[in-house]
Amino acid sequence: MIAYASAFAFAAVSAATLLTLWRLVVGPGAVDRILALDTLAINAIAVIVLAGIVWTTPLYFEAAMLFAMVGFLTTVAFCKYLMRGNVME
Amino acid sequence: MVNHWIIVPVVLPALTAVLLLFLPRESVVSRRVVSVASVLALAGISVALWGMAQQGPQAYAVGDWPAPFGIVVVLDRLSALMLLAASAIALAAVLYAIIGWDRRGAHFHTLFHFQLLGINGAFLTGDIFNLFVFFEVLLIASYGLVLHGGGAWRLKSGFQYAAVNLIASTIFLFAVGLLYGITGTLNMADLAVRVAALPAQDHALLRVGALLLFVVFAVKCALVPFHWWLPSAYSAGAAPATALFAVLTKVGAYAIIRMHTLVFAGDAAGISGTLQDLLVPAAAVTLVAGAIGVLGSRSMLQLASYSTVASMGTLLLAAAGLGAEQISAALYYLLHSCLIGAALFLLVDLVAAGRGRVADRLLPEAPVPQALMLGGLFFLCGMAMVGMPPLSGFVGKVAILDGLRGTDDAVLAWAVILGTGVLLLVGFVRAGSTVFWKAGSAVSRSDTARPAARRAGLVVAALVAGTAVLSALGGAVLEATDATAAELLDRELYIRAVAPAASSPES
Amino acid sequence: MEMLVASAIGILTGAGVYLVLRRRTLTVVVGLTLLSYGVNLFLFAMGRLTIDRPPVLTDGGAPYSDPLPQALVLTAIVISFGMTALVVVLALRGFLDTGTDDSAIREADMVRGFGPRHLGTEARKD
Amino acid sequence: MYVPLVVLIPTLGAVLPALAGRQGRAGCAAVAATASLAALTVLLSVAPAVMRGEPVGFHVPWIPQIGLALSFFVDGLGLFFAALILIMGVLVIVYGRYYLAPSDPPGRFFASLLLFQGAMLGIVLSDNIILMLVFWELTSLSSFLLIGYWNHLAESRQGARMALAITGGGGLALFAGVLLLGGIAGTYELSEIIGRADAVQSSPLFGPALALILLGAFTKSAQFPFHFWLPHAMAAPTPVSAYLHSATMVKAGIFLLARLWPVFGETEAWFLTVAPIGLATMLVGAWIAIFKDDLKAVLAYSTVSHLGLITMLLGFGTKMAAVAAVLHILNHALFKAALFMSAGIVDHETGTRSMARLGGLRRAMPVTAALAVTAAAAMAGVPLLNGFVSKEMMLESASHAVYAGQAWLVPLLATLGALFSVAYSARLAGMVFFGEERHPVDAHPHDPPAGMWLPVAVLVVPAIVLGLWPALAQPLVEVVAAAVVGGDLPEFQLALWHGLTPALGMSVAALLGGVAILVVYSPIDRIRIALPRPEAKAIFDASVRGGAAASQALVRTLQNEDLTRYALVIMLATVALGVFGFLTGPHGAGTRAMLEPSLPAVVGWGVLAVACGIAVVRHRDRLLLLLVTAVAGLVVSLTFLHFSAPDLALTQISVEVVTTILLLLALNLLPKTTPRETGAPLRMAHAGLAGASGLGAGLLAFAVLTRDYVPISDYHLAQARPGGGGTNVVNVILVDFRGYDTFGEIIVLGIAALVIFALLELSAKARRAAGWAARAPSYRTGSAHPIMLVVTTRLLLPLVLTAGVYIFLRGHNLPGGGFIAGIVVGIAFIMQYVASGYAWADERFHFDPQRMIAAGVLLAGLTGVGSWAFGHPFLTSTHGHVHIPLIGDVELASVLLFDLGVFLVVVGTVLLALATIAAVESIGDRRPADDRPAAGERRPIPARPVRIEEEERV
Amino acid sequence: MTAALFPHPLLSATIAVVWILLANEPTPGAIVLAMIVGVAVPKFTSVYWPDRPRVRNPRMIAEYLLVVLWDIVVSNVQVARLVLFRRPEDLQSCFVVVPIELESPEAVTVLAGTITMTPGTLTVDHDPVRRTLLVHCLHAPDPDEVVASIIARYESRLRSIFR
Amino acid sequence: MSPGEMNPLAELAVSALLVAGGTFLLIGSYALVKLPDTLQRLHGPTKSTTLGVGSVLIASMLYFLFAEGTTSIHELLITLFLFLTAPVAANLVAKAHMRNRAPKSNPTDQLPG
Ligand code: NA
Ligand code: NA
Repeated sequence: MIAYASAFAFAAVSAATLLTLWRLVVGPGAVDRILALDTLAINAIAVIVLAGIVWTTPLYFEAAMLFAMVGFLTTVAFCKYLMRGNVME
Repeated sequence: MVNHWIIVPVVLPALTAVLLLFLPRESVVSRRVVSVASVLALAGISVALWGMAQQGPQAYAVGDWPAPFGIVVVLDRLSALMLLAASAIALAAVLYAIIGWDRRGAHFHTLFHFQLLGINGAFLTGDIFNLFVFFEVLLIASYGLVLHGGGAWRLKSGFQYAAVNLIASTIFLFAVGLLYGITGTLNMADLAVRVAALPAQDHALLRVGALLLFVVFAVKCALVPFHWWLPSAYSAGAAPATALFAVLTKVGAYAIIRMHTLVFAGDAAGISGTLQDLLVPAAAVTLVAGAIGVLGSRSMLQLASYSTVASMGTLLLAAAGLGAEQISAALYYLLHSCLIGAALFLLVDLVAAGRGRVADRLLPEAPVPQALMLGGLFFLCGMAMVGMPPLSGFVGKVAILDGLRGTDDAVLAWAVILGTGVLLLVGFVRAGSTVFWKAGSAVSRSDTARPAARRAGLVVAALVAGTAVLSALGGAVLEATDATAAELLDRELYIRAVAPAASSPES
Repeated sequence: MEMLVASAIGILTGAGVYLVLRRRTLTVVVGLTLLSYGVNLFLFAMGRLTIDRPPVLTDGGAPYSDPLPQALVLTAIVISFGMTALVVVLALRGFLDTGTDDSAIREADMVRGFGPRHLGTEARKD
Repeated sequence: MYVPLVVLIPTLGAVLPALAGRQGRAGCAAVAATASLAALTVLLSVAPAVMRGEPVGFHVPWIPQIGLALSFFVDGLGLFFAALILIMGVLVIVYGRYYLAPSDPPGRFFASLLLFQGAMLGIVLSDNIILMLVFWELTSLSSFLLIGYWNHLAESRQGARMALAITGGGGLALFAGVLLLGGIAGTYELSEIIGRADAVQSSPLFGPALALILLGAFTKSAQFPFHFWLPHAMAAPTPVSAYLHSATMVKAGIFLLARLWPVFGETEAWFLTVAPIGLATMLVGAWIAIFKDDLKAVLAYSTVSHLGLITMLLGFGTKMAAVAAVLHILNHALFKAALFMSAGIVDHETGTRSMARLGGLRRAMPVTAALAVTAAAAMAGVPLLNGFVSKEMMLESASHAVYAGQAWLVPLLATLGALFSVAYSARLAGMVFFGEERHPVDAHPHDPPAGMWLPVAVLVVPAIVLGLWPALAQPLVEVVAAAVVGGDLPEFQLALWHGLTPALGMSVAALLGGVAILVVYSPIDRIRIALPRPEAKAIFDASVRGGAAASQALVRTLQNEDLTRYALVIMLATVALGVFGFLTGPHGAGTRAMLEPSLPAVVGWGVLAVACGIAVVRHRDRLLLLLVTAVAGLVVSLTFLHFSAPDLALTQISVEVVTTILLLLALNLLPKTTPRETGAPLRMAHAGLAGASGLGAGLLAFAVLTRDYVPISDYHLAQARPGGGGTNVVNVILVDFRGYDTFGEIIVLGIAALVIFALLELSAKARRAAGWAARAPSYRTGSAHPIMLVVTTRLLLPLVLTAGVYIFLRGHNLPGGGFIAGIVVGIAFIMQYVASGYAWADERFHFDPQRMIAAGVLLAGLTGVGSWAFGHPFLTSTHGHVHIPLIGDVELASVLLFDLGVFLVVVGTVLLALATIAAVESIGDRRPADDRPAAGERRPIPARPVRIEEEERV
Repeated sequence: MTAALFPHPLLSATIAVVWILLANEPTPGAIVLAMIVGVAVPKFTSVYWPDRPRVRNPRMIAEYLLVVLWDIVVSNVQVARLVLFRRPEDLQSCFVVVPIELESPEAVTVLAGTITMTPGTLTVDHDPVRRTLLVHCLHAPDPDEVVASIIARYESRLRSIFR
Repeated sequence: MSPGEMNPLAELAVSALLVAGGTFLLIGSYALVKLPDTLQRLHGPTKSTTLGVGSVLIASMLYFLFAEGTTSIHELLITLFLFLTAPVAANLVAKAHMRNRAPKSNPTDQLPG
């Protein structure tokens, strides 16, 4: 059952990723693309965790955590650039 | 009993550089003392290492891991010879730098020693990926030194220099990866063994890898058409740094010689044949381009840069054949061109320093202070560069022409080497008479005494004297290079010294 | 899968090369970054592709993926990070001092350029 | 045994005048003369033996590998020339002591003169031809210095440059010729080569060798068509002209011809090339000499002409001609040097050398007149003077020469040459010393001090004596000529009267004809001027200037400092060589089993492709470019993860975010868009190249991915736990198996940080910094430090730091390690910078990043060196179990320290790099938006940016 | 003493827990290390978190957390419905201004965060002068009701927590 | 993977969470595509996606607990992290968007393709 469920989850995340990709391509604004990037990162985390389940290995956990951290920081940086220009102002 | 001296040329500069970082920035004197002392020590050690190298190649297993699994550092005559050259030039450069250059930007001595570390590491390593790493070390240090002193020109040519070398580094990685992908190893000796045993179906890939490596090294040693970066980067570089750069280009030549006498030797997959087909014309063109650049240069720095290009052409033209005589002659010429290149760059800086805004441009505007001393030195440098007797340039050329005698490319090589000699001669004469004679040296008769300049002049003079010694002791030096070449061509010595285990892929 | 990875390497390399061939420094830098992504992936692929076999020793975990290229790539990533950082700043300073981020050097620079003494003081006004 | 001294004394002696420079002319001259005399005595000490026909030799190997040996030998020829050089040298030095003006630096003059003398002696005494080559080039160089002695004069500089270019260039040809000759003969020792003449002549390389050697000789001896440099060399001080350009240096070429006469002399090729060139030179030189107005110019061209004469004689290849050549060398040296010195005296006394402005000086300066006129007569070949005898012999030999089957050709032309020389000699003597007295009004010419005319006399007297009793020269000439022909000579008798020979007729014709020319001088001159005369110097200068300009243009166009082109060339070459290499070697497809593509993999591929596509198509929108680059990095990281490389995934993703922030910081000051600069065709070309590169890389990857291999890494997997004490093999490799790489890698990082710091620190100091800030965008909306962000990051800092510590500690056994931990910690602090601003965060960061980096490298280095203490190589690791109460068994490895070093370097680098840029930008932020200074306006920059006041500061 | 050692006890506790979460196994060794880290890290980072808020009323904290958790789930279902079944033009999106009395930045942050994570609302901006939050609603037929519920459900509770 | 010997209830729970997670993730991204206004789109990812990942994480936790018997509680950390950061990210995106609505000062949107 879990096999099917995870397969579904994979499929769903893949579909979600493609949708997000669409937003990344069409924009229109920089903000929309940043939002898409942020969402891509979160999808990535989901994929990693799913992989951890399917392969029953804890080795990819830090990766997921780091993706969360990095995704956040990236989004913040881009937004702050748009708002203030100087990211570290 | 492990011979730890082999690794010292890498460790010493590293620790020196770090120590320099801990010294307070104000204490210029202490920095200089540390820096010079370290280079002196390095020079001494290099001499000792040359002595040790006489017993044949010796491997030093870093981390005590057996080759090919760990990284080995290998001392043989070639690496020892290169170390000698490097430390000699470094000594001159640092002595020149402490006269004032080192105060023009942050961390001169640190970067200087890091670059030295990179150079020595590249000469010593017996591992191809480690070679990449040390290439990067010496490159990034050289970026720092190119930029030392600041300025729009430096920034721009520095960027170009960096970008070009980054592209080269990328290609390097592709090549290393490819070689690992088909041979499964990184240790050069092991590579040699495995390459020889490689099934024919992998030869195409092997050739690609070898040629990519060739491109990388060609960029490093400014072989035409990859020479673009050199003139502007060297013109921008801080004088003492560019003096050390005289060795930098040689790293590329070293790598070509090393790879093709060790890994791709014995015409594995027809590579050395291909190399010769590529290298001979390329080197010839390089020599011609360098000579034309010298003739057409608008500044003394351009003159010096292009004569470096020309001497690289000569060197590689000699080395291309990979015969014992050719390699020996090429190595002798390499030593010569290190010394004279460094001398020329320092001298040009010295001249420019005295001419205000005209600097080193070939204009008869500003007179040269100490025209007699500087002019004399320039005269000698020119002689050596052009290959006029009795300085080492002449001996080197005779050796090279002798070595090329009877090879397929003899006629071309002779014609190019002698023909470009005329261009170089005219170019140097033009430059010299414009700067030292035409630019009213009348003023310089009443000389404004510049003790600093005089000390700097001594450094240059020492280098020129070095070329004189090189030719005075030409017999002994050529014996050394002969022995080096012979050792290179008997690669079994190297392989046995490095990796007794690495005799077969199954090991 | 091999096809996917190989083509991905190709895509990254191609894009990188194209950007490196642009005139402006920042674009070149980004191109170099993509290029390094590509070459790192290539170097990594030289250890062949293995799924769910990270080289972290566990009882009965064998076989493992080839750890050596992974180590090499890690080194390569770090090095190219250092290089990129430096080149970015170089590009930035170049622009700030000369007023243009064109990677080419103009004749004006060249003529002034030769001669080490008086370089630093002049920034080009475009 | 002493032979080398002859060469060494002047050469090394050259330093003495340089040192004695303070002593003035007299001191320097004395020193120089002493040196020459010393050398002369040594030479004469071996003379008797030589005259007995026993050459004296000396041999010491120098660089055997290239056949260079310090070997000298004195035979008749060598002795003759050496004596000539030294005796002339002494005379010229004495003369020069009076000639130089007090303002001329004497040290340089006499030093160069001695140097030249030594080099010249080296040429004539060398047995080893490479050694001879060395001295050959040295004469070119020293004469360059002598001609350019008055380097404030344009003509001196040009003359010197031209002389060096021609003779030096010829020297390079000689270089090649000598190497060829040595190669053919199998030795570089002249004495041996001469013995192997037959072998040489039969070699296929004989032709090239001869041609190259002759090229060297002709350039040096100013033979047609290289004759033009010599007259311009006359810009030199007169003593130099007398010494170099009449007596010695120009004779070096002649000497070489004589030296190699036994090897080449009797071959057809020799006769066909050397004789006509000599003849042509004789005619051309003489013809021009007739019409020159400058005294020294006349003498210069007459020299050219006489050198041609001698060359022709040697070219005939008959032994008697050789004898004649030897005799004429001697004679010419005597009268020509005398004439040069006389010309110098006239110049010295009247202040001009223009014959048109001179006349009747015989009254004002009788002694000089007598000497000069006698010398001129000798030059004209007037009977009872030495010139007559040798010219007689010349005509005699010429009368037998049959060239191109024409028996009349050579004799006729030779006579014509003789005729011309009579003409210019007579004209010179007549215009300067006879007729009514003419000279510049301000000059009061009279005979100079004896020191100046005595040398002349010393030369003229023997000219007369040898003219009256030629037999006196017989023994010398015999010995010398024997040496030249390298064998025994035919019977001959030097005498004034040989009876009514054709030669006598030719001389008479020459004498009468010469006078006749002067009668009809002006019409001929008009004709001459009417005819086009190629000015060799103009041609030479034009070609040099043209060459320089051309190469300059070439350099400018090729070396256009355009990075795009450099990159293009490199990539083109790479692709081309790659394809070439692949197609020229056998290739078999691999057989390795492939993996099934998975859905996420395909999707990821799509994302990457789209991201790269956007990067290429829309790269001119720079923010977008950075954004998609970040996406690409994300996918790459996932790829690593997918294929079992967690460490790589962690590294990639964390590095990428730092890079992104770095780029954003830069972009803030850079232009936000890229103008479209390259036209569509070029873009297509670039795209094509890029596509090819990509395709190549992809195919290579695929080729490797689908084949099997035997990696060394099985060892690493097997040894990681027992040998390395860790289970994360990648980390064990990084810190242990290949820790040396990592050592280099952290150094790269450290250097990068230092350089970045240096770059921007420079700029922070630079006054322009304020100007830069003006480039920062003008918009300021919302708050700099959104409250939510600030508060959250403050909570995150400790959390992330904890994660960092954890990742560091576990790294050796599980994915992680010093590098990743370093970046994570770095990120933790960067969050503070981003959230609360540079100033606020920087105030609170209490470590000096530079010191951190230094400490890191030091720690790593010392860990490596530490293993020396245990006799192990650099970077040898140890590990073992330690029991700590409560915590239990802990595996501690020395590499943990090494990894700590890595950690420190990484943290330091990340913070230094980003904080430095931020510092520069915050300089800009301190200004209210309205009073931005115009770029270039100067405002002082405090060492540390002050904190930014913000409404939302918490 | 304790203040010097535990500049921020709550944080120290959190860190220790986090460490154990990371180590993923509550062995004694892990616990000891956790305590060490829990002391060290907050001490090291205390400068970055000046004048920390006084937090009291743990019961209220728990209550608040439960409420928020529940709201999150609910909101997600609601948003899902809106996204899936509502035609975009029918969405009545709008901005509302929420007046707040909370003082400490921490409190404001928690409120803003909560708003973002719960029913179709999204904190866009904070005006420290007027002391209001600008909130965007995905679909709010009655804006005032939104404001009221925010104040009732979250703001009031937070006021009693950060007092 | 060895879900065989796993307690069916747990298995059901894990599967349900996985399905729910996948669904929420999909919806979040769908919102990103469907909704016309940037601020509206913002609602999707910030909520649904976060909850989606959250449920996947919890699924993983339960899975390791019941299938592997290993207490894999560190997923909580990620969850915590995400719930801390997601609203902040959303807030900044919103702020950036508000700023960008002033067209003049927009550095990217008005660029020619
Ligand atoms: Na350059
Ligand atoms: Na490494």
